[in-house]
Amino acid sequence: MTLHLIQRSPFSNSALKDCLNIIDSQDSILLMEDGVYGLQHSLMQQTKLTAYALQEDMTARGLTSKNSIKEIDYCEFVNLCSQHQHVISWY
Amino acid sequence: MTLHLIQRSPFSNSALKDCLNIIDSQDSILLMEDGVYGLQHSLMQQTKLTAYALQEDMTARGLTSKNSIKEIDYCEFVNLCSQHQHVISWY
Amino acid sequence: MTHKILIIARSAPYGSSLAREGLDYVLTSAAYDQDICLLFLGDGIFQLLKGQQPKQINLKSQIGAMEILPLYDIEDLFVVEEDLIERNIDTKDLGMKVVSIKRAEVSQLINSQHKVLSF
Amino acid sequence: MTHKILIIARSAPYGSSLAREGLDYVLTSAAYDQDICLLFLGDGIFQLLKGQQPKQINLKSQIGAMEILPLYDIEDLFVVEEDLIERNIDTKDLGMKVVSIKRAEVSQLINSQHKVLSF
Amino acid sequence: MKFSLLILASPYSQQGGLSALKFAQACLNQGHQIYRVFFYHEAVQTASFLQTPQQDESNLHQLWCELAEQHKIDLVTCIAAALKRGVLDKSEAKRYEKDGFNLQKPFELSGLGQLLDAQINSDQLITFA
Amino acid sequence: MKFSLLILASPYSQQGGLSALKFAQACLNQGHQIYRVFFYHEAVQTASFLQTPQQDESNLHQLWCELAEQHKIDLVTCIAAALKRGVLDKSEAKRYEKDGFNLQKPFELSGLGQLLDAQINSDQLITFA
Repeated sequence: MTLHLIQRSPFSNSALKDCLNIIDSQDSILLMEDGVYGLQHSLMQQTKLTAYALQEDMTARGLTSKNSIKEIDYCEFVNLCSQHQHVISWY
Repeated sequence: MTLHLIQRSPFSNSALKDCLNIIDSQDSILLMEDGVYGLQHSLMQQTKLTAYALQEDMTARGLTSKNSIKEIDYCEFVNLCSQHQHVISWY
Repeated sequence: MTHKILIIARSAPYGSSLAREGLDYVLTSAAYDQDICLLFLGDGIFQLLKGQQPKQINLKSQIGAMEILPLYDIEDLFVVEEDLIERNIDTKDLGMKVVSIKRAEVSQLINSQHKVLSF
Repeated sequence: MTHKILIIARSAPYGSSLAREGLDYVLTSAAYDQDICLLFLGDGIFQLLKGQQPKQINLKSQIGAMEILPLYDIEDLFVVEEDLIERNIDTKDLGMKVVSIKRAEVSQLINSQHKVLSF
Repeated sequence: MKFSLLILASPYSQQGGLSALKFAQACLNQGHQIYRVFFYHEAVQTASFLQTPQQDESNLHQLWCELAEQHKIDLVTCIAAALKRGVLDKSEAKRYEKDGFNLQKPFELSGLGQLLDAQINSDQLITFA
Repeated sequence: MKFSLLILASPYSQQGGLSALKFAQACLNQGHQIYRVFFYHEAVQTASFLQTPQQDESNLHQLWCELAEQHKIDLVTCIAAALKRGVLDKSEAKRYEKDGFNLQKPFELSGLGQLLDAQINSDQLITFA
């Protein structure tokens, strides 16, 4: 089980797409930094994966929660990292 | 008439796509730095635009010329810049 | 002589400092009495989103700094309709008054300028 | 104890130094007797292209530096079939012996490792 | 748990350094341990004490120094990545006959072996790019 | 023709600085004039004389200094972008009470007005990012 950290906007960078290409259905995704713009992207609106978005980064950018993507804070971010076997950053 | 400098790989960055979205049929494109990986991309294989690629950057990366895309050196790069009204970098 | 200068803003704010550094150039150029217009292209659109609160991540507000633009007589803020649709954004989500154009009209805008620079 | 470490190489060479700095980490880890395997994902594939001549642009060869990998017993170089097709590259265009896997097999590779790091 | 952080992001051009600080703080608040923070690629600039941000901007160098002193965190900068980017301590400056230096404790210069050690000896290594 | 260059690329993490040098050389070889080279964003690091690349790597700082001296080229570094990134000259170091500096002639610190001036007074301003 892997937690994938998406750190770039999916509209200008392939990080999210590259990750989704190889992700396992048991894995989770966390959108952070410019990665939270993924909330506006069709790739995330369709996904059946467990997906999170970092609240601080959303609020900073004026984005609001969408669909089934859970908003979490840094405390929960740390917890998620401790609960997964691997944590991989995509940038 | 604008010369568009594409400085990033189209497989990982939206520079080329964003440029092609708004380009005029009179404009030209120059692939340079990681932008020369555009030679391998379907977007460039279809294009009817006047397109160039910087020879030094191709040779460095082991890429060879494709289709109707003209290889040029830095001297011709400078000439192209002087022949266009605007030069816009995409990165 | 006053030059017509177009600045193309292509960067989302906060992840990179380019959005902010591009804006700093816009403000400088305006202070020197140039005729500036701004085109928000692609992810640049995100600079205009309402309700940005970057204090949360210890950065300064991009939209906040843009509120000064009308004072410099910079009132031509262009956005591209297709970029908005692609990003699921409505013009009412934007915190500045903008002019929405089509992708096909961008090259006309570029050609009408003396100088163009993109950040 | 020897750890199974997977390094995911996602950067094209030369435009960014990440490809080179990732490889430096691979060589360091191998020198400390770890069990390293390398997965070239997306644009990372371009690191393996034959015939690179970066002297032209005043940079050091990525593929040249990789020729040392077998001496460190790093022989598991994985590439992804779909990435090759997307980039119009054939395995015979590559300068190193690689194992081609499918995208669907990547998560299995990741799960079989003690540690994973991507550059 | 034992966490280590790998920071690649440039301190004033990208957000990664700020995110890493928040992450480190959250780890410590929850009683986790930070085994090491390793600065590589562009992030080596974080180690320079010459950085002079405006008063209303975060001073990343200062913030790491404070966190490190408060919680005894190891701040390691990759020596090869740092030297070429103009980040060096007094002894490297002397060795290469440079007129000045910009790195000192609690930051230190060391090799990539320290990153490998962090990866092996931590439960998680989290990358901020 | 009169060219100016705007460099945004980080000197040892991206290729833009090397490309800009080749472009400048090609301009001069063809009898064009380089009105100014402006270093902004990450490229401000190019101005630091502390950079110590390996012997088989290009020293971008040195190469710009040589080109500038040979052809009397104006090398301007954005002062706001430079200060926060830890690039400063002797007088700024004194003003901000920093123990050292890393920028000197032929590089100089100045404001964004110099970029505007370059854009207006050159036939082309080419960006290397």
